[in-house]
Amino acid sequence: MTSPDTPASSAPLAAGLNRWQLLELYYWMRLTRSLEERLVLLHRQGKVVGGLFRSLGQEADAVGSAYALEPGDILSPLIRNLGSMLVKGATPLEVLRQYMAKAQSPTAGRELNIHFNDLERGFLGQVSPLGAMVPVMAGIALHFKLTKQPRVGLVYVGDGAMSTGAFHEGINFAAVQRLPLVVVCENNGYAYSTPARLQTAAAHLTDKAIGYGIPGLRADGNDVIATYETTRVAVDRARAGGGPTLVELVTYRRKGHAEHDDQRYVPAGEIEAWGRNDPIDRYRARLTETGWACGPDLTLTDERVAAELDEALARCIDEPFPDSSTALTGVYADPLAAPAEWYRSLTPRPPHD
Amino acid sequence: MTSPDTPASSAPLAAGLNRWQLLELYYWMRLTRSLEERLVLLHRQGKVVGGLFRSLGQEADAVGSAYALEPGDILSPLIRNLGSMLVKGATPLEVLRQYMAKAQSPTAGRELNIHFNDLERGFLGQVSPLGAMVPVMAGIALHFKLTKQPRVGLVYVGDGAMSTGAFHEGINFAAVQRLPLVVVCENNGYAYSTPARLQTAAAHLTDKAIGYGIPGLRADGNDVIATYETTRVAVDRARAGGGPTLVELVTYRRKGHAEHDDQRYVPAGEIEAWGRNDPIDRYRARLTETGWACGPDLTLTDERVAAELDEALARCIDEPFPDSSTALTGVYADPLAAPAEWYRSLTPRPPHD
Amino acid sequence: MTEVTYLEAIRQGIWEEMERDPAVFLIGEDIGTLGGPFRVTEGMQAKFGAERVIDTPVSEQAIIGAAAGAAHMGHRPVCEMQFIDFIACAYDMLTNYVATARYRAGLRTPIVVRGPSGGYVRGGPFHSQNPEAAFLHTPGLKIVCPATARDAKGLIKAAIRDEDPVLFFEHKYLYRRIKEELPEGEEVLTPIGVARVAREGSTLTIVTWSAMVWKALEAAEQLEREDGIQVEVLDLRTLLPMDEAAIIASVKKTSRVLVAHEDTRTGGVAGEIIARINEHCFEWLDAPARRVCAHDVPLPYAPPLEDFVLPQTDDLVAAARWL
Amino acid sequence: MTEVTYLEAIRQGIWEEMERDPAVFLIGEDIGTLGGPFRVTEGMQAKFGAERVIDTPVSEQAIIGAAAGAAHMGHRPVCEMQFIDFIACAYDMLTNYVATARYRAGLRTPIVVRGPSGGYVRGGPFHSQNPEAAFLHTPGLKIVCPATARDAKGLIKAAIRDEDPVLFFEHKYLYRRIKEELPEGEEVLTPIGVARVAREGSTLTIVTWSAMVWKALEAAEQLEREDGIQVEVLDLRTLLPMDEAAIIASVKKTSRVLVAHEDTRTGGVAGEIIARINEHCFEWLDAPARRVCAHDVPLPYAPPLEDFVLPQTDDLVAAARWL
Ligand SMILES: Cc1ncc(C[n+]2csc(CCOP(=O)(O)OP(=O)(O)O)c2C)c(N)n1
Ligand SMILES: Cc1ncc(C[n+]2csc(CCOP(=O)(O)OP(=O)(O)O)c2C)c(N)n1
Ligand SMILES: [Mg+2]
Ligand SMILES: [Mg+2]
Repeated sequence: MTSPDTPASSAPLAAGLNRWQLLELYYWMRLTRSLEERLVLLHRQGKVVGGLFRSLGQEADAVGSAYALEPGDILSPLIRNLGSMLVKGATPLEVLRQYMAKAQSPTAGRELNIHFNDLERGFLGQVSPLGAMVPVMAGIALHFKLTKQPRVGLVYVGDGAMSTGAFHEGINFAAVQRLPLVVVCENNGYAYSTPARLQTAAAHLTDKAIGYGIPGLRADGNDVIATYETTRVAVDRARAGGGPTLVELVTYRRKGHAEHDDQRYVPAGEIEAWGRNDPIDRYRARLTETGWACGPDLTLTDERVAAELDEALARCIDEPFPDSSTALTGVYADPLAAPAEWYRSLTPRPPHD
Repeated sequence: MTSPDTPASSAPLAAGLNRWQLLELYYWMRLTRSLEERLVLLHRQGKVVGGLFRSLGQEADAVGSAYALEPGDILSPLIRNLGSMLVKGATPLEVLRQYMAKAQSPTAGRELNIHFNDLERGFLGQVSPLGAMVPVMAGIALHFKLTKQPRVGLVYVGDGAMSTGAFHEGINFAAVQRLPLVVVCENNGYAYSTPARLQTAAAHLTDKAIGYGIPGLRADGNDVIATYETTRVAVDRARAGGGPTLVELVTYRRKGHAEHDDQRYVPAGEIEAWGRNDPIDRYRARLTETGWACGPDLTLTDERVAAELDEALARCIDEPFPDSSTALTGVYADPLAAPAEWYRSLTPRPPHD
Repeated sequence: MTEVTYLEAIRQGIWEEMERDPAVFLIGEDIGTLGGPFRVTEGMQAKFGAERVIDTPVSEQAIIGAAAGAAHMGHRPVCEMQFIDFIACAYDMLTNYVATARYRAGLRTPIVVRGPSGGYVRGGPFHSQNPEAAFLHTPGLKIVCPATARDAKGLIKAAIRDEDPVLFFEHKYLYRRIKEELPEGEEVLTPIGVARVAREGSTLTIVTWSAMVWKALEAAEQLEREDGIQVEVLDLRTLLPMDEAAIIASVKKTSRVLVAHEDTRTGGVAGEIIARINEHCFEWLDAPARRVCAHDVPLPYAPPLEDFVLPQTDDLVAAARWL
Repeated sequence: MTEVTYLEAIRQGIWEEMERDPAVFLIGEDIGTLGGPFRVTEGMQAKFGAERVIDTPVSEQAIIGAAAGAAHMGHRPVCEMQFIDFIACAYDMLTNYVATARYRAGLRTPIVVRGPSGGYVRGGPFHSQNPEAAFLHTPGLKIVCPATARDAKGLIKAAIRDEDPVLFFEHKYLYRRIKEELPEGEEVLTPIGVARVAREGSTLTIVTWSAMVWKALEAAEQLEREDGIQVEVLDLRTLLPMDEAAIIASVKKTSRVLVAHEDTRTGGVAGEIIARINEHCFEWLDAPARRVCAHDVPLPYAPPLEDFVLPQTDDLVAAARWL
């Protein structure tokens, strides 16, 4: 953000964050939500090639947890972690291009939504098979340990992903090796249509930490400050050589698993109830009540977000899809491209007699 | 065992077990050890086709836990659960034939050691990939639940097998479904050469139960009575609809992973120390001190075991391997056999010019 | 007779078997109240109860392992993989446990593992796969890939009744795109292991299955229209066991053959088919059998890329003309 | 020059790369103090420390996943599967994550996954497998199967230096049974993707790899002795990428070809090879290319059963005479 970090604004006000940082948290949440709202429109217009996944109501857990990382740290998101990606430097332009499968997208149109990465900026996009990123991020944390760098890895799992064998093997290995890895579970109540009680019999997801011999922490995932503070404890411990922590952020998935999901399986009133616990509304109120920010700050931020999205969208909306000629490159370092199939380069023969 | 269950001997003396049952426990442990000792000789003579796996020092945990099951219950062993198999009705003759790959072996020479099953008697032999039997036994427990039968499944895992994704997925599913499944972990200190501390950071393996929201119980695996009693609690709970329990039996693997393993990785003195904690010696002493059994009972039992093994060995030692003609049958119900490859039925042509 | 989609046909088949045989139950992720992402099991939990339509944690190994255990005891579980791509997570369970159970231990394991497979739907690399080739070399498994609504129903019913484990690969592109009149009263059953001549022809055979059958039929019509040649389209329907006799018969008739599939070429199922053609009717071939398959890359997301990587009707036409 | 076994050659290759490049580390079960069940990593933890020779829990997905993550950051991990059969447990990680990483996300993933494969050792169904065919249709992976001590060393070194993930299938039957003189000073490196003519011949080609190369050589000698025919033995060494040119050259020379492998026939790698021969030198063939592979069953334990199921030297001789 461009607002000058003046001495006045740099005195810590809460959770060791100064006025500027507290406002930045709002900015990231707002950016996340507004970007998704743009994507919804694009989806309706048929501009989003594949599915659209929302994190409505989860912006605080995504943003607050990622905000606890330092430059050089690396996170791996799940489908609801658009906010985490943005905090780590992924741009709305990149995200829009990914969803619309543009040639200029970070994966040149090969992969969907937030499945993209930049290890320099510090994010490693996930693959679809749930749980797989836990062993992989354990490997990145292993690299930090072997090279004695004070860097931390953070991997997101859902209440559903925790049931996978990959999650178990990855977090257990990280625990045994005391790797600098933070495992953040976003407990949003559902895995697609499956409620958490059909996912595990444990009273709390943090109970799983005990089984791996690591600390478990729980926070209100709709309170961005609490999310930040709690994750920060885990990040600091990891950086200090204290090994992995399992952080449970309790939140709620207010939209369907994907745009097409009608949420028929959700008990009446549940979504509305959580709507009254909206993380952005809550934080707005808190900012103004505490005087950490004033109305104009927020309006300015909202306008800035809108402007940035207008610009990003204007920039890419009419960009082309990738050219089909790019489809075969980069499976291996060598050879540079897979061969085109024989049937694509045929001079038709005369019809058979 | 044939000894008559007279009123005198049928009064419970310990753990609800009468004189006859207490002596039977000794019988099974002795049978397990003596059978393995025979197998060692056969292995040296080259009669054992594949590897030989010992449970020396673990006879109590195998026998005591299996003894807690009722007829109709089903267990799945690990490589150290020869004793459990015997308790469930597998015979020394079958085991000898399996190791020697005899035509008459339960798998007709297709599978090794205790990889064989009889669901009527109540055992399902394992496959080699560790952890795989946990989901499978969850399925057998699911069958008991769906058909409303008061039967219980029991599956053995080692301290190593608990690190597999299959273990995690299977026990978690059983916990969520409250299936009548008992998961017995034999904590024998090592997974091949890997000490338990490199397998998990948890203080106790029973801590893993917490993560699955199920009870965990621990017992001295070298005390056959304690093993029986503890497993019994879990079995009764499962039968009563209380769902799965994780039972940790603390013991020690005094021999190598397999016969060829020189145990170079074991700290000096450790094996000897555990040798002084031998489950059979301990139980012999206890039987006589408490007067549950007298010297002659034990001598008689030892002689009986020796005689049974002599007879079993005599019966199968000279049996043939299976005939190669049986190799292709039974991959599917239909067709009955895979075709013989073309190159097996050729009339050689004259040499090429 | 009513018109039913490919998806509805599968649903009907499962429904009928659930009604017919109490040993059948369904197990998978989100198959209950949701009815699965594509609604293949819609309404089944309401009708048959949560004990026979079991929503599981996200645990493919547990789904298939538990199904196997229950099957040993007499059940006939039908497992859903939410997308067939995730069957990879249970590869050990399927190949090492399930497939070998009868041979090594005489265990009955009548399970069905079904789910949406296939591309042409902008699903990207992890929601578009065709995993036939991953299991073709696993004795003990059967592999079924229906192309029509009738076969989708007939084969799912046959798969559920089969004594051995069956992988049932549905093509999500076909779910709602194809419709067919199916008889109300009489039972639709399609034998496993028997191919179907989808179109008679004399000049050339296209051996294929699943969604590619429709592209082959389009190509055949175009070739008849434009070149006046008669293309025979053989829909294998089952890949394991493979209907070798039907392949041989067609090749002996046409002497020219294309083997087409949607999966990548190298290591794909077409190699096996061509090896068999070569072994059994080498002398009948007027030209080498050729493959029309996807390019050897993961399947990309952007339309021009996916369309380029996957084989299209035009490719079949061009290949047929060249052959 | 000193004589080294196939196993010692692999060990030397790994050792030299560990010394040469600090980015290389080893990860797997029991590879430290034990040195692995076959002692391939014997003494390495003592020499290079527990940070570069990492004993893991029994977690194949974690081993390969963690290796991939470290590789993205610049490491070159070498993963051991205690027996290659257990690679099935990491099938998703390898095919969906590792293999696609470069294509979908531009990620470097230079890992090696190695372990003992193969039968003829009374290992039974789960300690005897040859998983080539399970990965051949996975673009992004490379597959290496050395037959000689020299290639075992040369290829493990090349695999460790390769920029992409390499599956390195060692044959446990060869570990201590074959020996070869290897130069002390100079470096042994075998390029990935290049086949080797193990024996020159003119009448017939046997295309094969790994332990089967030795059976092919035995058969070739017997056929020369008894029938006076010259059999060429082509050792592919790498299956993915496949040295098509070498196969074509040999087939064009001999016009007769057997493709032999130890894995089961249906869906095995031979199908792919025969399809390629068919595509590229159909006209040169005097007879259809035939396969000599294992029977389509899980591999049984008893010696007469294992010997019957697996292809033997006599089978190659009989097949060659018939062809
Ligand atoms: C191994 C695997 N199985 C199934 C799926 C299909 N799937 C995609 S998202 C999802 C639910 C994920 O729930 P959760 O982990 O709680 O994340 P959330 O969507 O709630 O953020 C499922 C089952 C998958 N992606 N991977
Ligand atoms: C999935 C898998 N990986 C590796 C192996 C190789 N292996 C066989 S036994 C063993 C150690 C098992 O240790 P534990 O589970 O503690 O059982 P114990 O031998 O101590 O009774 C290993 C790693 C295997 N069988 N399965
Ligand atoms: Mg969730
Ligand atoms: Mg152990």
